[in-house]
Amino acid sequence: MNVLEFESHLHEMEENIEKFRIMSEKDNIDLNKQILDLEKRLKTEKEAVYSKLTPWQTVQIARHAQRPVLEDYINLIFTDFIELHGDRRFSDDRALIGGFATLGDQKLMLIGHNRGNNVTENIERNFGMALPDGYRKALRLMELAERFGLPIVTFIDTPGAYPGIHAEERGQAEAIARNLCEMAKLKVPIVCIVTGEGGSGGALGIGVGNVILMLKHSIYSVISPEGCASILWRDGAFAEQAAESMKITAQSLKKLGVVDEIVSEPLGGAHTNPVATAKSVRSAILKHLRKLNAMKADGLIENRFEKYAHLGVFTS
Amino acid sequence: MNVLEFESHLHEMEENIEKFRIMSEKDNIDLNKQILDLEKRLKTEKEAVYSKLTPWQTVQIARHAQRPVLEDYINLIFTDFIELHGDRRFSDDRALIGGFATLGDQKLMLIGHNRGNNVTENIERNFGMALPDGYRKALRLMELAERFGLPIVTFIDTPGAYPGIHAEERGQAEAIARNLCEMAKLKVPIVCIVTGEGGSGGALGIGVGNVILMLKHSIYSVISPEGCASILWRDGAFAEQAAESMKITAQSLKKLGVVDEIVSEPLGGAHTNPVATAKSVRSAILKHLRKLNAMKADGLIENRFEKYAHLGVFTS
Amino acid sequence: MPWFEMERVDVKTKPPKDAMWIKCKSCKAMIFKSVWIENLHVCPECDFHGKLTARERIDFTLDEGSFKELNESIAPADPLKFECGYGSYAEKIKATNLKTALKEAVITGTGTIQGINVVIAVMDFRFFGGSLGSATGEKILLAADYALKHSMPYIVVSSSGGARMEEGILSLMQMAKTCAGIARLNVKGIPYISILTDPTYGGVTASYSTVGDVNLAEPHARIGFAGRRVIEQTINEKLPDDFQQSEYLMEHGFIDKIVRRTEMKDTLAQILSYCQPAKS
Amino acid sequence: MPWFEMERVDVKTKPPKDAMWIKCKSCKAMIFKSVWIENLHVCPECDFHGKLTARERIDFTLDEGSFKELNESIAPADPLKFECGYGSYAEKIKATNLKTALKEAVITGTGTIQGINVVIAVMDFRFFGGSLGSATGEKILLAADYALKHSMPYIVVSSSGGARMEEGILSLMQMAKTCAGIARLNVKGIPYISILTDPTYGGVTASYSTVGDVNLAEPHARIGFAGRRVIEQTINEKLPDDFQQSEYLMEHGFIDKIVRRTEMKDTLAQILSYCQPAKS
Ligand SMILES: [Zn+2]
Ligand SMILES: [Zn+2]
Repeated sequence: MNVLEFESHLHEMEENIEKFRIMSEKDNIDLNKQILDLEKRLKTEKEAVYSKLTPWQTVQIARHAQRPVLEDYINLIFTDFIELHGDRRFSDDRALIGGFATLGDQKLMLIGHNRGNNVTENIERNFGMALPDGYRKALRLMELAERFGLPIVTFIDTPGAYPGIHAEERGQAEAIARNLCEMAKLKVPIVCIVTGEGGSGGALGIGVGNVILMLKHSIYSVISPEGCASILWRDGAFAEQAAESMKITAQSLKKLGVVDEIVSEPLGGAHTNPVATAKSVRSAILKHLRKLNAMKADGLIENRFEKYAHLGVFTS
Repeated sequence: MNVLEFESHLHEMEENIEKFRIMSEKDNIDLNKQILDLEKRLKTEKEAVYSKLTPWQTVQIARHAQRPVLEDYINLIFTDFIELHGDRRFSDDRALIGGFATLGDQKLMLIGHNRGNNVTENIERNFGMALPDGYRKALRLMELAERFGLPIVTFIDTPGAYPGIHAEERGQAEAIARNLCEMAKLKVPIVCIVTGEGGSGGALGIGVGNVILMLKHSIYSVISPEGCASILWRDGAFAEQAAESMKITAQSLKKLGVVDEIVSEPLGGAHTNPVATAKSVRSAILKHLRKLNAMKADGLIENRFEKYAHLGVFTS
Repeated sequence: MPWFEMERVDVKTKPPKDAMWIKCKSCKAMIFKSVWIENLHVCPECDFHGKLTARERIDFTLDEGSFKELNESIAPADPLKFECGYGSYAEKIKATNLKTALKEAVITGTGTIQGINVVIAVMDFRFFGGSLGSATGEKILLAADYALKHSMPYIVVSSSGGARMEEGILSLMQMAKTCAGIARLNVKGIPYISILTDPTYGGVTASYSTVGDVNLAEPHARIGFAGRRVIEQTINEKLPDDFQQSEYLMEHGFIDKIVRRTEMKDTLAQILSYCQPAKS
Repeated sequence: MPWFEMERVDVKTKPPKDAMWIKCKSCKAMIFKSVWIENLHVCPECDFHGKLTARERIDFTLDEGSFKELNESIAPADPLKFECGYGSYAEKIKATNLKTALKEAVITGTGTIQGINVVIAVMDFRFFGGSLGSATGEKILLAADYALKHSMPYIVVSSSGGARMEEGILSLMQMAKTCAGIARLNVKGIPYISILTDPTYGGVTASYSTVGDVNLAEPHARIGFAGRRVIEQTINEKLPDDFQQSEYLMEHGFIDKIVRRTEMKDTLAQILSYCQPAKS
């Protein structure tokens, strides 16, 4: 398990507890009381750290190598996932996948970035950075869902849409823009959840919904803190400050009206307990789908339009 | 001007007339009577040849290097052509073009194969053999026409859709199939005209209409005569026979119900008088558009569906 | 759109009646005949998917005894009085009728898949290389219209060399005709699932078989627009082995899922549970 | 979606007031100032298209005196109380107001083009690199809604470095907001023409500017999703010179037509004669 810098003292405490355990077993000494005490202190300390995480610390949790990815959620809470491949134009993007899936007794179309669980997978999945083909596949699947009245659930977890030469050639910008237009018009409920890193247009390209959820320690921003720092501070080293200024945490985004509900994570972050995290995700999605299922097509479209029409702060 | 084999004796007669003319002028001899006589014989002979053209001779006329191409029609009868480029996905196919155009006082969307007027252009236009990108561009433009209530006119003139590796990769088959489905549903009038070679799926990919017109000496077939011969005779040299068997002339296709009207060509073929040919094309298209414009969207769709539902001969 | 070179494909799907063993065409393993048949003509050693007749496919795809054929009397005419290298089309139709006990290259009907009502059309490659003639197109459209009228999902299993040249332009028109039928299903939200099997080419890939709401394919099925030979002649080079195989098509975005034959029925039932005909 | 590197672009569009001659940035020819202005800042020697302010564009695009501004009072707030390397966003807004006499990066309004009523939005690169902030998005949406309500064609002229980072996620949301407005025009058959000028990048290409019914672009305009530098860093090689120019985008299928500035008004009138708002 990768240890984040700001958690190193927590990690040391955990290692000490483990040492005590081993000692007590090996030498047959009763250290239960000491261990319980240490565990209590660990918990208190952890709560202290996690109750006042800085945005930059949140960035690190959101990008944690062990943070659950779409595939984990598919395995943990969805039954019967049938992946549907291809954009019917050019390729099957592995960074952005989708298919029929069942959550509880709710049949739906599941679409999401899939950055993979290890380096090999990361590379195969291009770290969740999709090509235009991925966004076009997503749109095809959303239209399929619409045809058969299935609600759409999207999982957002990407550093951004891929900024490469083929992406430009095949119209990364157009592919995302087209999705923004078409998602506005879909006649079925759309629930989006940011589970890790919600990176800019690459996130938004599958992120127009009736309800936007966000895991507590995920982030969502218009540009990466590093990118923002290198432009507005002319030095990438100001990333921490940029993370602070840009207001990229779930808490800030809820206040700005961009996010409708924050989904809780276990103490220590989603990666410390994927099962519990997935359960929270499951019930949050199901709760909102139940409400949205009661709405008619026109109402869903109007609801979505009004939501976005009111986002933004300006003077007049 | 290229001379077709079966026309070589006509060509000789034309050359003789020309010689007489030069002689009469140079030597100041009155040969008017002789010239008039020769011209009369030429006309009679031409009529004889053209009144009983074989299918294989028609193939040669349809493929004549000087036969007018889309660009000629654009210059001769359309005013105000605004070419619209690109499929908004991958490329701008030069073999299949389209855009806003005006015919008489009729504003419309013009789409057609464009094989070019000389070898340089032929190569640039890939001899009118489109890639999937071309068919997807055509569909985009047809949907644009539908949005603004413009009728669609397609000019068909292709040896076939391009059979290459990139065409397969990008889904030549799917692109054509998608057009067949979508053209069936379009809410605006569609008039198609085969002006040269109507080659198989590559022709049909822009060839689903309410009215199908065909120039008198154009051809339209499921496979080239050469291709048919090489499969069903196991020898491409039987192309002439295949052309005969397959019934690929305008006259045959009208009998089979595939073509609604034959548009006349000047004696000697369209290439001998592009202006007159274009005029016939113009009035045929306008005549049918006037009728179709009076129909409502549902009626147009139903009319198109019924047309195709009844094509085919079988026993039951 | 060249017709698939049917003559190069071995259209026998059954072993000689007296043989006890079948030799797998791919891995050359000797398979006990009853195992081969029970395994739906899939090699247990290398997963090679052998040919099947339309009837055989219907048998394992639908619930037992549920199939009811539609329009079985529709059969080819010979509108062009077509004569070619092999003789006359009319004669060959008769000979093929006798040899295959088929009247056309497609069998259509209704049935159930794990209890779900469906309309199904299954092509048979033995009949003129599964080519798309007037009668083929008519049956495929009528089945689509039946699905439309009764709000039932429509499944088409393709296997075809492409257009039926012997019917000339009328064969080409079947592409537009069948697609018009599919378009009407799309508009009404009637599910349409296309299953592509080895080989599917030309006029069939350029019409109904590539525009499914969901496109499924069997492993290693050869699927393409133009035939390999035509492309090699055009580009003047050899093509890679996996060119035009279903895996290649999936990579390029045209196949939703590759499904092993032995899992096809379950997969169809699973997919159909998501694709409910929209209430009109 | 990196914000276009506005600092590298010379945002001055007018020559110093006392100069008689302008030096063309591209061919270095010396152009008489009055010729330069009369020619809409296009070099008569090499056809280089120089920068223009939004007002200048409105002047030559619409019929004289026909422009009526909409929502001119809408201006940026500072929802995040944003502070960064250059200081505070709030201060920079004030400074930019003074320098440019603009309240936002877009001017919207109504007018006529050869007598045809239109709604138009024109971006001005001088205001925060034409970046897409909350007020920008609001004005673009309100103009779209005006077009919808009055069944008038909508024209947007883009010139932008992308999102306005100083407004964080709210800037990103303007992409969805403006596209929702365009989607409503599409549904009702109201024509929407997008004109892309140098440079248009990031959040603006990834929203309203690439989804026109017709997408027009000026010659050699740089248009892209990611900035050149970001791509070069990603792929670790130099990009060709014409990469991301409008001609390149047209070749790749994303631009309908490249239109010289001096022909833009005629072209718009011509196109609008085909794109009539559908009667509802
Ligand atoms: Zn085997
Ligand atoms: Zn110059």
